[in-house]
Amino acid sequence: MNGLREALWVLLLGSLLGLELIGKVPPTLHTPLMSGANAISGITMLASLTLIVRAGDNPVLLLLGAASLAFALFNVVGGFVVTDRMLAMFSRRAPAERGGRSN
Amino acid sequence: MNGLREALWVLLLGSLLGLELIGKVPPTLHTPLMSGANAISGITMLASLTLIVRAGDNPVLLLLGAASLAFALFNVVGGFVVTDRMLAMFSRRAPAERGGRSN
Amino acid sequence: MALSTTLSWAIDLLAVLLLALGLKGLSKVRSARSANGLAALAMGLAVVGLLIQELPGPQAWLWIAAGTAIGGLAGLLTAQRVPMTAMPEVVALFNGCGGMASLLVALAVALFQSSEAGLVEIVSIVVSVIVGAITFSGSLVAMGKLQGWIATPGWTQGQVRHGVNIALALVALVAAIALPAGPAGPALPLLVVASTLLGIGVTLPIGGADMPVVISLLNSYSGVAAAAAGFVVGSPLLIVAGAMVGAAGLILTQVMCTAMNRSLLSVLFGGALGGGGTGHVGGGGDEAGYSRITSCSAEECALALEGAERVVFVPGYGLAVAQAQHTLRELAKLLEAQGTEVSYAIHPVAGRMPGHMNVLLAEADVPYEQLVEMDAINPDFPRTDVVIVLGANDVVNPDAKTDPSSPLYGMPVLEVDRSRQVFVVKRSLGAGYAGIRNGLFELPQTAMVFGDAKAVLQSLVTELRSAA
Amino acid sequence: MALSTTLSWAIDLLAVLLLALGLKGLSKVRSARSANGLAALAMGLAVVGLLIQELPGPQAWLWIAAGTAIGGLAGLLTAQRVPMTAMPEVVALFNGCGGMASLLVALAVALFQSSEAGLVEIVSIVVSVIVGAITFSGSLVAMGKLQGWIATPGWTQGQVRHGVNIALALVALVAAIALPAGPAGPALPLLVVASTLLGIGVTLPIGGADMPVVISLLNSYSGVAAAAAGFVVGSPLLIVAGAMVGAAGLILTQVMCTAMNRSLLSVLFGGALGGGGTGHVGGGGDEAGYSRITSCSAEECALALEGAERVVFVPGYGLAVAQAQHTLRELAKLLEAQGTEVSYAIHPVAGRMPGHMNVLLAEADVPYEQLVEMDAINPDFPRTDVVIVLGANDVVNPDAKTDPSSPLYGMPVLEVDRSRQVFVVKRSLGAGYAGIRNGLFELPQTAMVFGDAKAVLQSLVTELRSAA
Ligand SMILES: NC(=O)c1ccc[n+]([C@@H]2O[C@H](COP(=O)([O-])OP(=O)(O)OC[C@H]3O[C@@H](n4cnc5c(N)ncnc54)[C@H](OP(=O)(O)O)[C@@H]3O)[C@@H](O)[C@H]2O)c1
Ligand SMILES: NC(=O)c1ccc[n+]([C@@H]2O[C@H](COP(=O)([O-])OP(=O)(O)OC[C@H]3O[C@@H](n4cnc5c(N)ncnc54)[C@H](OP(=O)(O)O)[C@@H]3O)[C@@H](O)[C@H]2O)c1
Repeated sequence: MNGLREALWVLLLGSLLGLELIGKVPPTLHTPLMSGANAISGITMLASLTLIVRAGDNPVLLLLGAASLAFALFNVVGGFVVTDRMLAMFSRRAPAERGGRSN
Repeated sequence: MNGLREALWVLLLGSLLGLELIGKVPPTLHTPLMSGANAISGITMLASLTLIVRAGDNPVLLLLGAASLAFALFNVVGGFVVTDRMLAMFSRRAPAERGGRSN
Repeated sequence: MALSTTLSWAIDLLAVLLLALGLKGLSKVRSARSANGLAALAMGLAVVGLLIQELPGPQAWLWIAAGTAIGGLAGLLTAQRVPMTAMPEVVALFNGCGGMASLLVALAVALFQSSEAGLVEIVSIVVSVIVGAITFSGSLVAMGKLQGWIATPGWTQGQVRHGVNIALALVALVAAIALPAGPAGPALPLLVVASTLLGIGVTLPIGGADMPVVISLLNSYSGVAAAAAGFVVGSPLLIVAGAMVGAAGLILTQVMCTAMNRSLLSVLFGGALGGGGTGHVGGGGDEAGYSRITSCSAEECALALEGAERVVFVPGYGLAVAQAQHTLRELAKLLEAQGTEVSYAIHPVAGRMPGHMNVLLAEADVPYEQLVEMDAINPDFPRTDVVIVLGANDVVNPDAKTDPSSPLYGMPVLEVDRSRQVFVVKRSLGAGYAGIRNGLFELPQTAMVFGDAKAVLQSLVTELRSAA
Repeated sequence: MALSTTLSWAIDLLAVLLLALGLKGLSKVRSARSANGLAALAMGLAVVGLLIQELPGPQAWLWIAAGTAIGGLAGLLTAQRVPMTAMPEVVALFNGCGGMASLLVALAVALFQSSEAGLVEIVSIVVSVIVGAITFSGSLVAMGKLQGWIATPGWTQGQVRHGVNIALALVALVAAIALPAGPAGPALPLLVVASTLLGIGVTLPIGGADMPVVISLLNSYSGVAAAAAGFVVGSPLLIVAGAMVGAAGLILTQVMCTAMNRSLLSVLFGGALGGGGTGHVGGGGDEAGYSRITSCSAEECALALEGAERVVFVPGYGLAVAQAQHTLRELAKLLEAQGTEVSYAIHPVAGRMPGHMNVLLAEADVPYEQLVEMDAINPDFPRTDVVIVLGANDVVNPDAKTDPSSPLYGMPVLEVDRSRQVFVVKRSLGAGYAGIRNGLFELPQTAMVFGDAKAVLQSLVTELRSAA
């Protein structure tokens, strides 16, 4: 029961923090923010890792764990890379503005 | 050790939340906000109450607990009332604006 | 051991701090890119913290390596190969896989440990399975609709779908209640199937162009699923991060709805908007109902451009479909060379995803300072000589301002009708996403230039070149 | 029992939610007042949750009642009786008492339980004692300085004070390290005394007018002390609430510093600004150094007012000292009756605390819409006929814009020098808080009206009455 109490505290505070963190977002950033947040939600890979480590010799558990790890990492790696690609497009011209037009 | 880990989680998240909650504050509200936050910091009265309840028959503990409770409540009650008084001054004219000048 | 515990836990705290900073930074233009890196770093830290704490054996390392290699490589390749215009689809795909990961973890735990599980554990497993499955199937449907693979079946537009979805939800509920009886029974498969179908049933009726909102909502769900998985394996870090993403996703969904002038409820339960179900071809409205249409050739348009001092391009969904951004940039350079002032009017919901036009034009190296947001450019239209609307429709529809019966009424639009001359480049008189007619086409200062956006732009370039 | 645990803990979660909403709401004008109520409700809830959980016996109830009655009543009476102009002082007093409460709890726990205490407990006790004592003594000094009871001793302005404070901090550190050896030894009293002296030593050198910032910082400390007390008694709610207030207080302190164009470091370590040490009388600058001063009588000023179509009053610290707000309101009403447009220019740091002028004028029922913030009114000065500066000085000093060597350089000021005619009402040519001369007084369009603000306003009222 004690562990649960603390876990629920953490849940409440995490949610409140999430609500506060995102304020006004310019439309340009809607998609990158969505994609970045999506990459973060792949944090569930921690659960997959825990599962694998604690699986012992059970092959089904190991397989399920590895599969879920693959799915989660697909989400994480793909999410961050794609977000970076999007954001790179916006920021590319920032240095060019100083040094004169790049084209 | 486990209790401490959770307590530190709570500390971190609470601090982050506090940092996020206060964004731009109009100068008019600096003093009321300070005073309101000050009233909330009197929450330490919970510690005083716990102390009294767990003091058993120890008169020193009871006395210290009651004294700290009095100090904390002085902070809480005074803080909220004084904040309300300040804020009442700002909002007093809000209804008057609709119904015509009050004077 | 105590040292590694303390260390891994300090790493966890740091990871959450960085994740929070990352999410916050992602919502500001300046910091977005580095914030993305910060969040990625935080995820790496979290993994290191976990490995220090749990110390996997050799066999575990093997499976970890396998999972990492497959998932990571696939993610990397997908992310690098996908064309920019297919962004929302990929995000949906990634998101669905995140949901799948939570689902698999919960399944594994349910299969092997639920005999000694307490109420808390059961509830976390059930939540993880349901939300994970909905996220997975819903995201895949969203992706299919955006790609145009999946159409909107007629029956899903009626009231019957609500009945179907409620029935599915009830089945899932019953299965969830029956779950503690024993993991071997039919309860667990039933739960998975019902939740998966529910994800499909809820997403299928929604129009393709509302999909970005739905994806954002499903993204919030996958955060919830992660938090539930955190309860299942008892990881505070997972709970915090999942809760944070879940809550942030909810806010973002709300923000996106507001930007598109829709309410979340109407997106979720209102069905596909207008006729543009698949979001690829403007459906309803047809070519009927227009009188007084002036159309002109690319040559005439080029003539007007030659004489103009100030030109504004209004890019829309059609420009993206035609992949005409590079040709547009070429035309703009020619105009700039002749001394014309060129800018691009960016409507917040032009295209089919937020920021669509920014991404598109950025790809063609359009200078950032020439992209002007709606509110900034609207006052400038009266002193603009020529406006060229390129495959945009709804975002320049003046009825949104004047006609209370229009479905767009109330949405702010680009007020191109206040400029001296407007050319609308599109293939036909077909409607846009909202499936309605556009009063702009009939105005005296408007001329239609029919054709594919890229083809028309190409002939404009040719004309201007030969004139110079 | 299990039920009461669950209940009290659900109440705790709710209380934190409400506290967060309260803090958030307090930073917006619309919601501030109800947010204050919400926070108060949350505190009440937290107490109920605790009592349900701990179930005090009859003796405990007795002591609780005694503490509540004394503290609550004293707080209520103080809060209701104190004049609005003494607000910062009372807040400092309340804040100090909050620190004292944390200090007492930690002392009690240290005295009776530290034999079996672990490292965590010791650390929390030490933090609670140190921060609590600093908050207490610092706040009382702040209050004393604001009231003018305590002057700034000369030696505190030199470098020697840093030595003293560092020595005190070292003593406290040594005492903290020695504490686990046994609560009966001299470590605990030493810790308390050193921390208390440190609080005094840090606050004493700071000028009276920087006190609001210091109080805000000490307020943040009292949050930290509460969080530490939460560790001592093991209450997550207390930890969260304390951490929240501590962090929010830090941000607020920063915001206040920015508004006053000072850095936190220079407030803390820079000593009293200029000569206005006690913040009650403009010290330095004296009457020397002015040439070309025009002074005039109240009658002449009244004549100018009669002919004006647009009048702006600039209230400052002197108006608060003279308690002339009601007379000012009377004058404004007379002007409005004759058809003059009246407004009040509110500089963000006019007076001695943020929002000072708003509070002051609100007390005299000045309509809210006549109070105009600096940024909004500055463009309007060129079309203003008469500006009357009432006991303000630094906030209308044009040197802040033009003279890079001025201590005020860079602070935005009210640009009254751009209006047609300026009357400055003050008692002498004495300087304001920053202790520097004011170029405004020498401008050709400026005329000084020497005298107490209330007296001058009173004669203006008399003049206007007799003229009407
Ligand atoms: N941005 C977002 O996040 C988002 C998300 C969901 C929904 N939406 C909605 O999508 C709409 C966006 O407005 P919009 O003005 O950009 O687009 P639109 O109103 O959908 O109009 C696009 C137009 O492009 C034309 N077109 C299609 N292919 C073309 C081609 N190859 N060459 C030239 N023209 C072509 C079509 O006309 P023809 O068929 O005659 O060529 C169509 O009328 C809004 O209603 C918005 O609410 C936006
Ligand atoms: N608002 C805040 O939060 C805050 C906090 C800390 C510091 N400060 C600082 O305080 C200053 C505020 O500027 P300010 O223009 O309001 O005030 P100020 O610059 O301090 O000037 C006040 C003036 O009022 C005059 N005065 C005093 N008593 C008077 C009376 N009874 N009747 C008429 N005049 C009287 C004084 O001149 P005589 O002696 O000649 O009469 C003095 O020059 C700024 O420098 C600001 O940075 C503000």
